[in-house]
Amino acid sequence: MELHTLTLITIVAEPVLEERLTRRLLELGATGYTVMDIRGRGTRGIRTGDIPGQGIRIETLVTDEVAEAILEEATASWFPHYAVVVWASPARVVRGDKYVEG
Amino acid sequence: MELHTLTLITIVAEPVLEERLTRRLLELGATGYTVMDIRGRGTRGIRTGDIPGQGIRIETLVTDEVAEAILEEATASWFPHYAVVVWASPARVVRGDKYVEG
Amino acid sequence: MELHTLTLITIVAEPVLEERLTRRLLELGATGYTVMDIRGRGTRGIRTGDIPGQGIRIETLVTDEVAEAILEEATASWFPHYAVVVWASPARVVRGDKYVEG
Amino acid sequence: MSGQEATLLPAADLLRPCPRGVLPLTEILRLNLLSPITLAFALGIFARVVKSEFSLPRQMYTGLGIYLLFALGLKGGVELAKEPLGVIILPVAVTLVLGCIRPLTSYAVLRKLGGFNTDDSAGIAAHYGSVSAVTFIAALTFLEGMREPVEGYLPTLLAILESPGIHIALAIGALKQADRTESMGSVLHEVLTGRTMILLVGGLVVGYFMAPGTWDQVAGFYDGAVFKGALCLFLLEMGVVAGERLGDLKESGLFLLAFGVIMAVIHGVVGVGAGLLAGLSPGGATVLGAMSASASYIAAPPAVRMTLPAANPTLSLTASLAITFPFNIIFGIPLYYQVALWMT
Amino acid sequence: MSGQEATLLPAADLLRPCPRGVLPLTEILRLNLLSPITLAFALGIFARVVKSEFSLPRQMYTGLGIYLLFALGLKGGVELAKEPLGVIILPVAVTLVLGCIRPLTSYAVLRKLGGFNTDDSAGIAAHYGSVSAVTFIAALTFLEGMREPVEGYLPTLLAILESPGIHIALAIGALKQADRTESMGSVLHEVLTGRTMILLVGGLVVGYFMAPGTWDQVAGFYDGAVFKGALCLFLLEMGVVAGERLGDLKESGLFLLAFGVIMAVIHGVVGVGAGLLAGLSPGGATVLGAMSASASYIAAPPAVRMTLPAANPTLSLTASLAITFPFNIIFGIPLYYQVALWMT
Amino acid sequence: MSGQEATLLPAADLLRPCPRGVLPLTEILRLNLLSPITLAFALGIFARVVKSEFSLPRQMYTGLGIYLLFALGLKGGVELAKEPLGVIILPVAVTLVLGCIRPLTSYAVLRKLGGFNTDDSAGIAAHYGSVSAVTFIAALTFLEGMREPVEGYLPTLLAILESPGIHIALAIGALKQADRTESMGSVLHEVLTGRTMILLVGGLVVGYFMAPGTWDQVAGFYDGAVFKGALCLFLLEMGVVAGERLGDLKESGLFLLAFGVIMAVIHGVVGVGAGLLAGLSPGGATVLGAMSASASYIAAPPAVRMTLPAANPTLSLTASLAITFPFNIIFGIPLYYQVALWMT
Ligand SMILES: Nc1ncnc2c1ncn2[C@@H]1O[C@H](COP(=O)(O)O)[C@@H](O)[C@H]1O
Ligand SMILES: Nc1ncnc2c1ncn2[C@@H]1O[C@H](COP(=O)(O)O)[C@@H](O)[C@H]1O
Ligand SMILES: Nc1ncnc2c1ncn2[C@@H]1O[C@H](COP(=O)(O)O)[C@@H](O)[C@H]1O
Ligand code: NA
Ligand code: NA
Ligand code: NA
Repeated sequence: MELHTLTLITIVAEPVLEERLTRRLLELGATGYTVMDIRGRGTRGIRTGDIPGQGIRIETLVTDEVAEAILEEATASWFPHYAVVVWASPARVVRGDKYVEG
Repeated sequence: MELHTLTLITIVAEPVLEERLTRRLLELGATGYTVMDIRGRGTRGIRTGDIPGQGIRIETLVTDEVAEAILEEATASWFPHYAVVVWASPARVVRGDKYVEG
Repeated sequence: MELHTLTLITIVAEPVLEERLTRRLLELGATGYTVMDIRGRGTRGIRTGDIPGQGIRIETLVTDEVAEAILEEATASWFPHYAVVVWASPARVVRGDKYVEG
Repeated sequence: MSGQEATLLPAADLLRPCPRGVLPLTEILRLNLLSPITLAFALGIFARVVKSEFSLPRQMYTGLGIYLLFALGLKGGVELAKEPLGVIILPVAVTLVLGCIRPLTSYAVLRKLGGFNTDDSAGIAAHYGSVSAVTFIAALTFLEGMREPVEGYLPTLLAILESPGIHIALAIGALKQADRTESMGSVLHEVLTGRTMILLVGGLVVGYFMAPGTWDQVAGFYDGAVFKGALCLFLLEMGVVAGERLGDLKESGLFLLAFGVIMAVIHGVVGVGAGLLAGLSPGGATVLGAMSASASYIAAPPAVRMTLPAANPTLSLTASLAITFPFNIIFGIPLYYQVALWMT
Repeated sequence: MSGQEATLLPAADLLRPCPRGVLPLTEILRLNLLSPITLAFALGIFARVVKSEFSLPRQMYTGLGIYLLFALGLKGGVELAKEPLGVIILPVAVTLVLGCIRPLTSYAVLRKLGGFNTDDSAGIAAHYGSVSAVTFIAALTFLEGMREPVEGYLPTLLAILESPGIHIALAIGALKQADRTESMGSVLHEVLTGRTMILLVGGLVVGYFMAPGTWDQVAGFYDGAVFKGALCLFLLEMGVVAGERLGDLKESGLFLLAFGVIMAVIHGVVGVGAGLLAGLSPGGATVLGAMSASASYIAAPPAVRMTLPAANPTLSLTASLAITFPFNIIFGIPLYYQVALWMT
Repeated sequence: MSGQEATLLPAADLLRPCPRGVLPLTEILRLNLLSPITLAFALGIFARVVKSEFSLPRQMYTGLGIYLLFALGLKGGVELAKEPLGVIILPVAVTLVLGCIRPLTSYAVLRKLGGFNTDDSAGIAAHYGSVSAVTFIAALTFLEGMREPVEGYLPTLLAILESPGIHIALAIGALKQADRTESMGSVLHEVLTGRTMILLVGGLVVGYFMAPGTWDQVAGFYDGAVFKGALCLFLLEMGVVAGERLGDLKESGLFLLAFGVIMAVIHGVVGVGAGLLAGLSPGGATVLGAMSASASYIAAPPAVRMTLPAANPTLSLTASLAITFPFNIIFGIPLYYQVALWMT
C-alpha cells in the first residue's frame, strides 16, 4: 500500500468565486478539487447573491510546492478583496502519485 | 506569507442543535464557523425532525485555548445528552491573526 | 477531558458507491460515518447518474488498525475500478473510546 | 373543502349522490382506503419495506410541507373573513380546553399505566398534546369526498391546538427534573415562530386581509387539484419516513402500539363531542375529533429534543408517525365521522 | 393523453382539424420541432453551448422527474382499470420479447461491427435494452398534438420494458468476464426497487385501485397543462445535461453517432411492427416504437456502473443522452408515426 | 396579464367594474397593500423581525425564480409573435436610452450628493442601472387587478433593460480605478449567459416560435393562478431575505434610504413619460416606469462582486432589496399608474 503525504488545502469562500478559484487552483498545479455548499459566519459577513450566509468550501489535495503557491496567491490576491478563509493540513493519500502534475 | 497554526474543531451533531452550538462557539471565543448538511450513521442513531439520518457538521478554526474550552464543554455538556461527535486537528491558516478574538 | 488520537479517513467517490462503501466501512470495523454531497473535478472525470460532476464525500473516524484495513481495501479494490480519492489524517477525538468496536 | 362544495366538487359525481349517513361504515372505510392519499402513503411504506432507496429530495419534501401549510392558512383566512367573529368564540374555547387536557391524559397514561420514566412520558405527551396538520388535511379531504360540509374557519382551531399542549407537557417534564438544557422561554419562542406557526397563522392573516376577489386569482394554485395532488406526493414521502420507523415498532413494544391507537380513539371521540357541544356541524366536529386524536411529528420533536434531551426521540416519533398517524388516516377519521353522525 | 381527446384538447384547435395522415411528414416534423418540449430541450443545449452556468437546482430536477413518473403511473393505472385485462396480454407479450431481443441486437452490433470490448458492449447494450420514460412521454404528447388516440394502458408496457434488457445485458457482461464487483442479485434488487419502478409501477397500482371519481380530484395536478408545463422545465434541464455531453461526442467517434441513430430507427420500426401485430392502434404502435427505439439514462447507468466498472460510462451516456434521445424526440417519433400509418 | 383580460379575468369581479381612473389613489393603494403578493412579502419580513428561523429551502427559492422567469419569457414570446415587429421599435429604443441614463444618474447622485467612493458608487449604480424582474411581475399583476390592458411584448423590454446598465456602471468603476480583478469580457459573458437572460430571452424565443395553439396546452401551468400562487411563495421568501437586511439599514444611514426612494420615483416618472412618448398604453407606460424605478438584486450583485470587489455589497443589496423593492411594490407601482393616467 503506497501512501504519499500531501497537503490538503481547504478554502471557504463566497459562492461568486467558485469558478475563478477552481480555475486558479488548476492553473497553479492542482489536479482536482472537491466543492461543497456551506453556510457560515465570520467577521466580515460579506456574501453576495440573494441569500446571505451562504458560501462554498473547496478542498484540494496538492504537493507541497503547489500548496505554497496557492497559499501565497491566497494571501496576496484573494484575502485583501474577498471573504475567504484558507487553511492547510497534512494528509496521507492513497495513490498520492496521481496528484503530482506532469 | 504569514501562516499561523490553529486548531480546527469539527463537530457532527443533530440539526436541532445548530443554533445552540454555534451560539456557544462564538461565546467561547470562536470568531466564525462553517456549517454543512450531512447524513450519517453512528452508534446511537438518534436524530430529530422528520427525516432520520440527517445531521449537520460544524467547523471552526480557533486558538488552542478556545479549542480547549470547546472540547471541555463538549465533553461535559453536549456529549452526555446529544448525539455529537467532536474532533480536533491542527491547521496552518492564512492570516491566522484574524481568528484571535480581542 | 479524555481525548483519543484516531485516524480520520476521508473518501471522495461516485454517488453510486455510497451504499457499498459505507457498508464496507462498517464491516471493516468503523463504528459510524458521515456523508456529504459534493461536486468536483479530477483526472478521470468519471461520474454516473444523470448529473455529471456530482459526488459524495465520506468521513469516518477509526482506530489505526481499522484505518489500515480501509486504506488497503481502497488501494486494492476500489481504486482500480472507480473514481475514488482516499486520504487519512490524525484527529484528537472527544470520547474516542466510543469508536473502538467490541 | 371548507364548506364550498359548489366550487370544490363541480362535477359532483365523486360518489353517487346519497343521503348523508346512509353509506355503511365498511363502505366508508373502503372508500377512504382507496383514496389517492391513503394509497400514496401505503406506497411510501411499501417502498421502505422492500428496502427501496427511493425518497423525495429533502428540500422538495420541506417545500411541499410549506406549500400545504400556507395554502391551508390562506383558505382558512379567506373563510374566516366571511364569518362574524362571535361565531368562533365557543369552538376556540373548547379547542383550548382540548389543548390543555390532552397532554395531561397522555402523561398520566404513559407514566402510570406504561411505566415510562418522567422524561419519556413528558416527551411523548408533548407530541400527543400538539396536533398533526396532515391528519387535519386528510380529514378535510375525506369529508369533501363524503360531501359533508365543514366550517371554513377550522384552520384557526388547528393553529390554536398546535402549541399549548407542547408547553404543558414540557413544563411537567421540567418540574419533575432538573436536567433541562434549554430555557422554557427559548422553546416557547422556537415553537411560536416555527415553520408551522408562521405559515399557518401567517396564512390565516394574509387570507383574512386579502382584498375581496384576490383569492380567486390564486385559488387554482392553493386549492383544488393542485393542493390534493401535492398532498399525495407529500404523503408518499411520509409513508417512506413512517416505513423507516416500522422497524422500531418491535423494540418499543406492544404498549406503545396500544397507546397510539387507544389514545387516538379516546381523544378523537372527546374531540367530536366537544366540537358538537360548541355548536360545530357534524363535519366540523369530525375534523376537531381528528385533530384531537392526532399527534405532532413536526413541531414537537425539536422542542422536546432541545428541552428534555434525556427523552428518547425514537419512542415519540414511532408512536406519532408510525402508529397514530396511519391509524387516523385509515381508520380513525371515518370512525370519528360515524361518531359525529351518531351523536347528532 | 391516453385517448381522452375530449378532455385533453378542449379548445381543440391545436391544429386545424384534418383527417389523420393527411399532414405531410415535413409539416409533422415542423410542428414537432416547434413544440414547447423540443424548444425547451434546444434552449437547454444552447445554454450549455454558450457556456452558461445555468442549470436547474439538482433537487428540483429530481423532483420534476419524480412528479412526471408518478403522474404517468397514476394516469396509466386509471386507464388500465377501465380495460378488461385480457386485452393487454398480447401487447405485454410482445413488449417482453422486445425487452429480450433489443439488448442482444445492441450487444452484437457493438461487439462485431463496432469492435468495442465486452465490457463496453455490455454496458451500452444495457442502456439500449432498457427504455427512456421521457421519450415515452414525448411520444404521447406528440400524438396528442396529432389528435391520434392511444391505448390508456401504455404505461404498463413502459414498466415492463424497463428492466429485463438491463439484466440480460449485464448477464452477458458477467458471463464474458470475471471482474464483476457486485452480485447480480443486488443489482436486480437495485433496479426493481429503483425510483422509476417504485413511481411507475407504484403509480399504476395506486391509479388502478383508486376509488372511482377520485382521479378527477387530482387530475388537474397530474395531467393537462401542469404535466406538460413541468415536462418543459424537465426537458430544459435535460438539454443542459445533454449539451454537457456534446463535447464527448467528438472523442467517441462517428461509430457511436451512427449506432445511436441507426439502432433507434431499427428498434423503432421493429417496435411499431410488433405493436401493430399485437393489435395496438397506430398511435399505440407509435408509442411502443418510440419506447423500443429509446435508451435508458436513469435506470441503466448506476446498474452498469456497479456491475461492470470497467465499462466506460461516458460512452453509454453520450450515446443514449446526446444522440439517441434528441434524435428520437426530434425526428424519430414523427418517423415511427409515419411508419405506423403506412403499415396500417 | 399581457392584455388578455378576457382569459385572465374570467370571473371579472376582482373589483367592482368601474371606469378607469375613477378609483381614488388611496383606494388603489389600499387594494395594492391587500394583494396576496404584498401581504406575502410582509409576512416574510414579519417572520424575520420576530427572529423566526423560517425560510424557504434554497433550491425551492431558486426553482420558483426559474419558473417565474421562464413563464414570463414564454408569455412575452407568445404575445410578441402576434405583433408586427415594427410596433416595438420605438419602445425598444426608449428602453435602451433608459438603460444608459439610469446608471449615470445613479452614479452622479451617489458620488456627488452621497459622497460615496467610486467603488461603492459604481457598485450601487450597477444595481440601479439594471432591473428587478419581480417588480416587473408585480406591476403586471397590479394592472391586471386594475383591469388595465398592457402590451403583450413588455417582457422583451425587460430583457433589454437588464444588462446595459450593469456594464455602463462597471465600466465607470473600471475607468476610475485599477483594482479590478476580473476582465470586462468575462463579466459581460457572465451577465449575458446568466440565469435571467437564458430564461427570459430563451423563454421569449421559445414562446415566439412555438407552434400555434401549443401555448394553450401549457398556459394553465405558466399563467393564471399557478403563476400568481408561485409568485406569492417567492415573495414570502423575498420578504425573509429583505427582512434580514433591515438591520443593515440603520448602519447605512438615512442617505441610502432617501436615495432608494427618491431615485425610484424619479426613474419611475421618467420611465412612464418615456413609455407614453414611445406610444405605450397607460398600462404599458406604468410597467416601463416600474422597471425603470426598480433595482437589480439577482443579476447585478455577482457581477459587481467579481469586478469591483472593493465595493461594499451590503450597501447595494440593502438599497435595492430592503428599500427600493418594497417601496415600489407597495407605493411606487400605484403611483406610476396614477402618473400615467395623469399624463394621458
Ligand atoms: N473561524 C472560522 N472557522 C471556520 N470558518 C470560518 C471562520 N471564520 C470564517 N469562517 C467561514 O468563512 C466565511 C467568511 O468569513 P469572514 O471572511 O470572516 O466573514 C464565513 O461565512 C465562514 O463560513
Ligand atoms: N466513527 C464516526 N466517523 C465519522 N462520523 C461519525 C462516526 N460516528 C458517528 N458519526 C457521525 O455522528 C452522528 C451521530 O453519531 P452517534 O452519536 O454515534 O449516533 C452520525 O450520524 C454520524 O454522522
Ligand atoms: N486533487 C484533488 N483534491 C481534492 N479532490 C479531488 C482531487 N482529485 C480528485 N478529487 C475529487 O475526486 C473526484 C474524482 O476524481 P478523479 O478520480 O481524479 O476523476 C473528483 O470529482 C473530485 O471531487
Ligand atoms: Na406537527
Ligand atoms: Na431510464
Ligand atoms: Na435582478
